[in-house]
Order: sequence, then structure tokens, then C-alpha cells
Amino acid sequence: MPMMSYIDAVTTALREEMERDERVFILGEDVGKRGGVFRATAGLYEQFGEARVLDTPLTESAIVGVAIGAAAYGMRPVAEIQFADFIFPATNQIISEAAKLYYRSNGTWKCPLVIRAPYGGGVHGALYHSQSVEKIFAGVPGLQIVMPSTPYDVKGLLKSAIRSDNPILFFEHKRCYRLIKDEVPQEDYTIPIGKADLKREGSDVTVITYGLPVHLTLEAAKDLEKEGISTHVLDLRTLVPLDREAVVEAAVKTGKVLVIHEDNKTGGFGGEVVATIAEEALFDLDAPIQRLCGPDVPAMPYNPILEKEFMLNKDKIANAIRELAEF
Amino acid sequence: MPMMSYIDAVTTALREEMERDERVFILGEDVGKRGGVFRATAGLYEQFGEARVLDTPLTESAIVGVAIGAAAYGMRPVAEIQFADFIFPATNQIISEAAKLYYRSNGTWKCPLVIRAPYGGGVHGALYHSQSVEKIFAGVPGLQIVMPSTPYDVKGLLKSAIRSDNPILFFEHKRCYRLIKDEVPQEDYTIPIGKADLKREGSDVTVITYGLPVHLTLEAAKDLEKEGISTHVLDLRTLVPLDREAVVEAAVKTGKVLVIHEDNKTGGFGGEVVATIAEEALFDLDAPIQRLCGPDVPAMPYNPILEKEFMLNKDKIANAIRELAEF
Amino acid sequence: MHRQRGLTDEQVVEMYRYMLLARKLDERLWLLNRAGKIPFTISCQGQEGIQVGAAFALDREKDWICPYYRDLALVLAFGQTVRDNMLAAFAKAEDPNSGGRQMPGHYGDTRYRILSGSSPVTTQVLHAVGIAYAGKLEQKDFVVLTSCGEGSSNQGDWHEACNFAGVHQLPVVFMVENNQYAISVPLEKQVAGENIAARANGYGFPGIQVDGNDPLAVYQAVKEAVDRARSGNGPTLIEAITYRLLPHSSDDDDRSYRSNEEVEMAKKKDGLLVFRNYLLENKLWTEQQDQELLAQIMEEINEATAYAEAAPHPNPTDLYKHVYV
Amino acid sequence: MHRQRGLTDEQVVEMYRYMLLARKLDERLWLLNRAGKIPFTISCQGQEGIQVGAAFALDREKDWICPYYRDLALVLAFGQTVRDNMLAAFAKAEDPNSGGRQMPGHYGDTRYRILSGSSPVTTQVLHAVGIAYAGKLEQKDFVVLTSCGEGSSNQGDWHEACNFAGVHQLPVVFMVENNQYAISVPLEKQVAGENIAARANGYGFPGIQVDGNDPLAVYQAVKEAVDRARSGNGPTLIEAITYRLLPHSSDDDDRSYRSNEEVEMAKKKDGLLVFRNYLLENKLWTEQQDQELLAQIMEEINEATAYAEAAPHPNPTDLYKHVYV
Ligand SMILES: Cc1ncc(C[n+]2csc(CCOP(=O)(O)OP(=O)(O)O)c2C)c(N)n1
Ligand SMILES: Cc1ncc(C[n+]2csc(CCOP(=O)(O)OP(=O)(O)O)c2C)c(N)n1
Ligand SMILES: [Mg+2]
Ligand SMILES: [Mg+2]
Repeated sequence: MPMMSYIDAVTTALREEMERDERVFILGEDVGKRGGVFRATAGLYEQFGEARVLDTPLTESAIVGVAIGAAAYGMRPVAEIQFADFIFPATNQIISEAAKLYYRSNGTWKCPLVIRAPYGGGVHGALYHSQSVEKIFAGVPGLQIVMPSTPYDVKGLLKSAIRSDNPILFFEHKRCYRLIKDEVPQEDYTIPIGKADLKREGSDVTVITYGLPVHLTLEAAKDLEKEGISTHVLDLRTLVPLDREAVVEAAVKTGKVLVIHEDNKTGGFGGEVVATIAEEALFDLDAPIQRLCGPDVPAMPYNPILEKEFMLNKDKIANAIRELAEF
Repeated sequence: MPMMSYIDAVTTALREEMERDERVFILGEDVGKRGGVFRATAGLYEQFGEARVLDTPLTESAIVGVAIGAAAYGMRPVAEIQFADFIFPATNQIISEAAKLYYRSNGTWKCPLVIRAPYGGGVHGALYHSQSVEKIFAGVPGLQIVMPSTPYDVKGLLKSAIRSDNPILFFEHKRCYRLIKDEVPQEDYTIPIGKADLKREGSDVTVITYGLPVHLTLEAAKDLEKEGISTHVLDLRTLVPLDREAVVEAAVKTGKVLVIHEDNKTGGFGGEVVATIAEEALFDLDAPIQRLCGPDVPAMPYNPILEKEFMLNKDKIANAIRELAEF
Repeated sequence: MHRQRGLTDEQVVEMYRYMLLARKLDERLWLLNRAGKIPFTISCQGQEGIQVGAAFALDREKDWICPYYRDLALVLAFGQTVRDNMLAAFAKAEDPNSGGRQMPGHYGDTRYRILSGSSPVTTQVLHAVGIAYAGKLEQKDFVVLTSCGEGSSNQGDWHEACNFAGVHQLPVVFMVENNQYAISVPLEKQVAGENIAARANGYGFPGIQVDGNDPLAVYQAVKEAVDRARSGNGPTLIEAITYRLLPHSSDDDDRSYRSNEEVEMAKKKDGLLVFRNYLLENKLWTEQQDQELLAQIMEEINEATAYAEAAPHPNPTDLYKHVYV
Repeated sequence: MHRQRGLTDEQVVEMYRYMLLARKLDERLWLLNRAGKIPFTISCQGQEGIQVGAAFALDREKDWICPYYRDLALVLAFGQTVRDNMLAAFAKAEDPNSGGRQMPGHYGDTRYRILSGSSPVTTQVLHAVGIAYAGKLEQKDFVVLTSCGEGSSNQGDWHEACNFAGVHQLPVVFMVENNQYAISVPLEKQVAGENIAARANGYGFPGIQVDGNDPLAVYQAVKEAVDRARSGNGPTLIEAITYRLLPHSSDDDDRSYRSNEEVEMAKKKDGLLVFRNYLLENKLWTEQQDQELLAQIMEEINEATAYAEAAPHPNPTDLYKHVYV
């Protein structure tokens, strides 16, 4: 199996799905000739031509709105938002339109649309090129949200997303793009949307997380193992629909739960995970449910010291797990 | 003390603040000559003139964006979004600009802005005139969110909001507008933002809620009293900043907590409330924390049977409290 | 007149029929609302000529529309029936637009290529561009017409749509039904320059103002736009000028922001009356035929009202359906 | 030439000084980036003439600006120093724009009425309108200038801003710095009709195209716009046409989407060179003076670089400050 970076898994999934289904096309800013500012669509313009790898005007609402129209017609658009931070001009199209088209038409009009967007920090991106935006959309019924952490998951989940008839937000942690490499089968495979993945078995503390912190947690878990602390790591992979069974099972496994995400703590998706556990497994808990998240400041600053203070890292996570283990 | 409806309390607070401070002005769709489609600004155009009660073009992003510019300059704009459902075209201005102006300028530019919007269902408003949208903004640091349930609270909190130097979303449940009446002092008074209010003392079950369900819960509580069930009712009033102390205190009081809101359950603000309790008072609980919320469908339909199925009511709430009491 | 524009006598009579049908249906909806039978209605009155003129300029067998809430006459001409719309007004399960989920006026019908619409204005304008782009990818030759009010044409989405369609020379007709008011806000407080057609200059395609009370003029303007679009020459903006004869919706009271005289003046130019006179004067139509048509229409409306009123509601559990495919 | 336009000899020399200062500072920022000392820079090169021409047309004691990330020359002419900008480049606590929180190029300075800007494009265009409206409420006579790129002028916010300002005849100058590219996307794929000035037609105010490589022409166009605005006659749109001489930012590689020849051609029309020649030819300036000025500027830049590099970082706990007032 070839080693593949996270971003190459994105490109591979896109290419294979475009080869497989003529209705799949890509649109976004700089996705064509430039191959994307992160180069996630590199080579696709050359292979599929400018009509199917469309450089749009600088208008996010149009990117999503046009994609919705095309999807309703029967195409399978994959829209790229250059940075997740710039998805907000498209909020109305996403929440009022994509999320509700199927419901409001009583199941007669579908919206098979994927919106890809790189998110997350730790890349000197400052306030507006570092944000996590999943909480904004995670409570909107009608949308699904996929946030893979590994190249393997990226390929399988992006394929599932493109083949799905639902509107799906597919958020890619930009710090993972070139940092995370993995063995990825060359064959076609899909991973079901809505299934969490146990990334590590453990018995002392359960961590429930997604995206970049999955890797930070696995690193921390390795260190903690030496101290005799055994960490159970559940990677949600899909936020909506949430794999509630897997969440409850993982929580019950150790009775001590730490929910981790890079997005701000208050109002973040972690609250939903905690609430699920508090509703369904309260009496299996041996400690208060903890959240380790981005602080409640608007976004991470450019200055490296402030950025570091905002970002999660192995040590912060190890400390939080240690505290919980000792509880 | 005069009896005053919820909407009259809105108008009164606006009028008094405009009389008190020349920098306060109103802008929005149909707020001027028409006095607002709900008539929340009735009479203000006549009293203060069209420059200070401005009928804007039909452009929500402009309403908020223009207000931000004016606020940064030093005015105190109060923007009306005609229905909360139509706030989404302004999301980028709210999240990227209003919420971050103070932070990104290192505290040198302020954004003293209030955005008022009627929200909520039960008025045959169908999918797009019934939504609760607080969850979209409740996790955005830099914003504050006020959602009063009574005319008394409306007047005191709207005045505080207008006098605050922070950007504030002020959501008014449109079903309350003419339904809820209250004694409201004629004097000037304010209510601090960020303070929950105990609307009823009880000892068996704690309900934590805000907006219309406060009233439904108080009605249910009356009925339940006859059955011997005593309900403790905390009205959050402000979602952000959340009055965590009051939440924990109310939870600990009975050990059985029901969180209620009309917004969808999954990803709704209730998750944050539950998570706060699970973090800070887990061992004081005698039952799993329950949430009673709008179902996870995109929005409530027009058809009255479907609307009723979506909406909360006294009976649904009484049943949930009863179940928890019996746990 | 109409023959010069390429319309047969039968076609103009048919156009008139749709206009009258829409008007009468619209009137009934107001009656039902005032009688407390339906909670809400929003009116096409005064705009029927625009909508029918536009519909006839399209190929109603293959073209697409992304309409807005006043386009009752347009969707009728595209194939929807009075019954379909009564079912929507009563919010019954059988309503083809939304199964009673949406307010009336929120059209959507897969049978007739009428894309499902929402309430936030002008989102559909971008969808129209997307459908046109899909048609281009599939090398189809259909045209997409999308409409909205003049106030709505200020929304960012409207502009982004025009620009996108202009860059790609897509077969879209952007129609603005300028009825002088956006709820209470008059044109001059809403639209800078008050000339919406001029906005097309900024997108490199033609913008045409046309008298919206003259269905033949609208027909011709839209026909030229459709021909241009179908032959690969890109979009056109049509501003059809008319007047909103009734309050914004059944929830509105327009006396607070406009005078009765102004409304009465406008009623004299009502496209339906003007067109009826045109037919009568040109001996294409008689008073007698008009009475017969009216009777037919009223029967259709009565039947549809009775049917829709009696039709079953959705089940409470239908609430949970169709969130995801 | 410049005298006819109402500029003194001293003023044009001063304009040249700001252009050269911005250019040299910009060049240094690239060097610092390539040397790994600052993680990011974004360039004004090729646009200095537009920015300085515009700045001189404004009253820099009372007018407001809502600039965008390329407006280094504009903010320098408005009062910011090289040191201010170096502090931003090094993201140091003392940076007056944001205390090191924002990327460089995100200007904001209460001292000079430069509104704090963000990254999502054209949000500031609406803020400019809001400031102008506030000025109207307070019966002040300042003018607000706001700028953005040609690609950005497609955003909904830009249009909503133009319309709002047009309806209320507000004293705003909308300036579009058309440098032919939006990152990799060339004008013809970005802007339908390729004529941004024409968009003003749709908003009922003048739209002017001007040669952005000619600071005097820009000065005159903006001056007329400012006079119009200040005398209560509403907004103007200025499209200043130029070319982006460097990659989009230090993260971009422009070789994948444009040819070297194209860039080299554009460099020959570089406004800075053209303007320098104008001064030399008109005997307002000598080679000798130019050398002296350059030396002065380099000293200022060196001093600022050293200062900023040595300046203290914010404290980690500063992260939590200024979320709420
Ligand atoms: C985004 C959005 N904001 C506000 C509304 C509320 N609203 C519904 S119709 C309307 C006025 C529309 O006026 P116009 O575009 O002129 O169309 P008309 O109703 O006159 O045909 C408003 C403000 C809405 N539907 N969508
Ligand atoms: C809303 C939004 N979408 C995307 C971006 C990413 N982005 C930054 S600059 C840019 C291109 C801007 O081009 P143009 O407006 O022509 O200005 P120029 O950089 O050429 O001066 C893009 C796409 C952004 N900053 N904001
Ligand atoms: Mg109108
Ligand atoms: Mg450009």
C-alpha cells in the first residue's frame, strides 16, 4: 500500500470520483489552473478540463448557490471554500437552502452537494485563516458534517460524501495536509458516514475527539502508557450524524471522559457529545466529563506565542488525561 | 405599575434609549414608516424622524455591515432583522466583523451594536418564519446573546444591551409579543446582561430554559404542584455570557435537571448547559440530565398538525418533568 | 400587435385565460384568508401580465423556472393546477410543492421543472445559474428563468448570480418584477438610481425595461432574451414595471405607507383590464366568452377549494420524514 | 500636468516619496519573508500610485479610510510609519493595528481614522457606508474612501454597499484597484463585462475608469469624487487599472497561471518608474535627490526592522484579553 499524505488522499478521492461519475464537478476559487491554494485539486483541471474544474469568481455565496442549483438538477458538485473562515458569506445558502431543500419539498428535490473546506490552526494563519467552524453548522438538521483525521479516512469518507444524496460539509484540517501520512489502499473503498472509529483501545480514560487532536492524543497516549495510564481514543470522523452508540460505548468503557476539539469550548460541538453521555450513561461515569478545547476567544492570533497559547498540543492533552486518570 | 405587552416593552426601551442618547438609531426593513412588520418600532419614525429610524434596502448584510461601521465610528445602532430566519445573509458581518472587531484591533475599536430579531414558532410562520437561530451564534466569542421571556426583562435587558459596548444579539420570541403581559415599571431600570433569573423555586426537578418555554414551564409547574411535584425554574435570559453559577446552583438544588429549548435538540444550546453541569456538578445529580427540545428536523412546517408536533407545550413539558420526578 | 410579435390569436386568448385564472384564484385565496380558513396568502395581483408574458416566451416543455412567491400566474402557465395551489393554501399532505410544509407561494414541482423555493429572497437566483451551468455541462439547450421583486434585487446573491452568469455566458433570464414597493419601502428608498435594468451594464449583458402591464411587451422582451440565451449568447436582465395592487400579504396593512389614491390610480392600468380590452377591441374575444370563461374558472376554483379543504392533513409523524435522503 | 490638476510641485514630490517608501518597505518585507524572519507578506507593488493618488485627494486630517490588504502606500500616506508596519510584520505587542494578532496588511488605526479590517474581502465596504451614514447623522463633512480588488468587487457585500450609499447619497468613494488577477483568476473569468466602473450605473452614481499607473490621473479622479461627496452629491466608483507585479502573497507561486513575459511587460508600465520619470523630466527631481531619498528611506526601514525585531512579543495571557469590553 502506498504512503499518502492527507491532502493527496483528498486529490485522489476527487480524481477517482470524477473518473467514475461524469456528473461530479468541482468549483471554487483558484481550484482550476492553480490547482487550489493548497493544491488539493492539483492536476484535475488538466485531466478534466475547465468546465469540470471551474475557477469561480470570488463569491462564496455564489459558489454554494450555483452548486445547489446544479445539484438539484442532478449533478454532483464538489464546492471548495478556500478557507473555512470564508464560508460565512455562504451561510444563508448552506442553512436556508442546502440543508432544507429536501425537507421543504417533501422529499421531491435532492441536494447531493459536497462543500470542502480547509479549517484549523497552527499554520500562522491568524484570526481568519485558522478557524474551526463546525459548531456553526453542527446543529442544522439536513446537513451532514465529516471531519476526518487520517488519509485513509479522507479517501473513504470523501468518496462516500460525493456519492451521498445529502448536502455534506467536509472539513479538512489544514495542518494535517502534509503532516499526516498513512497507508492508503489503491483500490476503491468507502467508509460509511456516521461511524466513529476507535483509534486506540485503552482502559483508564476515554478521549473523544476528531481532526488534528486525534494525532496529538495518540502521541500523548504513547507517552502516558509509559506512566501506566491507558487511553481509549475514539475518533468521531463524522459529527453529524453523530455515532451516539460509539460515543456511549467509549464513555462507558473507562467511565472517565475527556472531549477534545480545537474549536472554542463554549458552544462547541463538545457540548453535544457531553450531553449525549450525560443523558445516556450518567451512572457509568467515575468522574465529571471534561472538555479540553480552544479557548473562548474569537480566533487564534498571528503572533506565534499567542497562537501556541491557543492551540492544543500533546502536553496539554497529556496533562488533561493525567488529571482525569488521577481523579 | 402599568401592564405592558412584551412587544410594547421593546418599543418602550427603544424610545427611552433614543431619548436618552442621541447616538442611538434604528435601521432595518420596514422599521420606519411601517413601524416594523410586528410594529416593534411603531411611533419612533414619527418621534425621531427618518434619519434615526431608517428604512433600509432589503439587504441584511448591509443592515449589519452599515451598523458595524456606524458603531465603530461611535454611534449606537440598533439593527432589526425582520425575522431571525433572515439573519443568515448577515452571518459573515456578524461573525467575522462584529464579533471580532474589538479583539482583532487589540481593544482599540469597539462595536456597540444591538441586533434585534424576532424568532420562534407557533405562529403559522412555516419553515422560514419560525426558526430559533441562537445555536448558530452562541459559540462565537465576542458576541453576547440575550433572549428574554418577560416584558419586565425585555425592557431592562434591551436597555442594558443598547448601553453596552459589545455587539449583542437580542432575540425576541414572536409568540410572546402580544401573548405575554407583565407589570413593567415606568422608571428607567436595567438588568445586567449575564444574569439568569429564578422564575420559580422548587425542590423536585430543575428546569433550565429561556424564551417562550419559560411560560409553558411555569404553567406546567402549576399543574404539577397539584400532583405534588415541585419545579424549580431557571430562566437563563442571557445565553452568552452564560450564568454558570446560577446553572450549577439550580442543578444542585434538586439533582434532577431538564433543559428545555425550542431550537433543535442536537447541537442546540442545551448541550452547553448540560456540559456545564456535567463538568461542575456531576456528583450532585440524581438522574441523567434530560433535554426537551425541538426535534432534529430543519424547521417547523406550515401545516398546523406538523407545527403542533414540532412545538413545545405545557403537556410535553409536564410529562418530561413528571418522568424525571419519578426517576 | 401580437401577430407582429409572433403570437397567434389562440395564444393571446390562452394568455388571457391564465391571467384571469390567476387573478380569480388569488382573489379566492384572500377570501379564504379573511374567512379564517387559511392563515396566510400572498398576492400576484397586478403582476399576472408579466408572468404569463414570460411563461409564453419560454419553452414550457423543457425550460426551467426558479420563481418567487408572487409567481402564481407563472406556475399555472407552467403546468400547475388550481387544485395544486389550493392544496398548498390549505397546507394539505397532497400539496405537490411541499406536502403542506411551506407557506403558500413557495412553489416547487419536479413535474414542471419548477425548482423548490424558500422564503429568504433571491437565493433562487443563484440556483437558476447553477441549473444553467449544469445544462451547459450536459450540452442541453434549455433556458432558465428566475424572478424576484425589485427590493430583492439589492441582495448580494442577486448580484453574484448576475456576475457568475455573465462570466460564463449562461442561458439565464433574470426577471425583476418591479411593483414599486418592498413591503412598505418604496422604490426610491430601496433601489439607488431606481433603474434596475441598468445594473446589467455592470455584468456585460443587456438589461431591458419593459411595461409590466403589457403582457405582449413582456412576451417580446423575454422572447428575445430566451432566444439570445438558447443560442449561447448569455443572460439578459428584464425589469418589468408594474404596481402591487394589494397589500404585501394577508398580514400587511398598506394604508400606513401609501395612499388610497395612488392605489386607485394604479388599478386603472391593471394589466388584466388592459389586456382584456385589447382582446375585445381586436375582436379576439367577446363579453359573452368572457362570462363563460369566468364561469368555468369559478367552477374550477370552487371544485379545487372543496377538494383541498376536504383533503387529508399529513400525519403528525410526517414531521420527521425527509430530513435526510 | 500636475499643476493643472491642482497639485503643487512639493505635493508631487511628496507623493513620489510615499510611493518609493511603500515600495522599498514592501521589498524589505519580501526579503524578510524569504529569509524566514516573518511568516507572511502581501504586496502593494504596482499599486502605490493608486493609493498615494487617492490619499492626496482626501483630507488626511479628517477623512476616513477603510482600506484593504494591499493599501500599504495608502496607510503610510495617512500617517502610519514604517515602524508601525514592521511591528505588524513581526507581530509584536506594540503593533498599533492589532498588537500582533492579525496578519500584516490588516490595517487599523484609531489615530488616523483607518478602520480595522479583516481578511474576508469587502466587509469593509459596508463599514465605510456605515461611517458615512454616521457622519451624515452628526452633520459632519468628512468623506470615507474604501478600496478592494477587482475580484472582490463581485462579493454581495460590495453591491449592497454601493446600493445603500446610492440610495442615501452618502459621501463614500468606492475604489477598486484592478490589478488583473484575483490570486490566479484573471479578470475575464472573474468580472463579467470586465468593466467594473460600469457597475455604478446600476446604483445611480458616476463610475470612472482611470489609469492606475498614473498617480496624477488617480488623484484627479478621486479629487472630483471627494468634492462631489463632500458637497452632498453622493458616492463615486473609481476603477483604477493596474497590474499586480508580484505573486498574490508570499505563499503564492504565480508561474502556474501567468507568463513571465506578461509580468515583464507590466513592469515596464510600473507607476513608480513612470512617475519618477515624470518628476525627472519636469525638473522637479534629480537623480541626486533620488539617491538621497533612497538612502533616507533605507535607513528608516533598517531602523524599523531592527526595532521591530527586537520589540517584545505579547505575553501568552494576552490571548484572553479584549474579547469583550
Ligand atoms: C432575506 C430576506 N429578508 C427579508 C425578507 C422578508 N420579506 C419578504 S418579502 C419582502 C419584500 C420584498 O419586496 P420585493 O423584492 O420588492 O418583492 P415584492 O414583494 O414587492 O414582489 C421582505 C422584506 C425575506 N423574505 N428574505
Ligand atoms: C470572502 C473571502 N473569500 C476568499 C478569500 C481568499 N482571498 C484572499 S485575497 C483573494 C483574491 C483577491 O483578489 P482581488 O480582489 O482581485 O484583490 P487583489 O488581491 O488582486 O488585490 C482571495 C480569493 C478572502 N480573503 N475572503
Ligand atoms: Mg416589490
Ligand atoms: Mg486583483
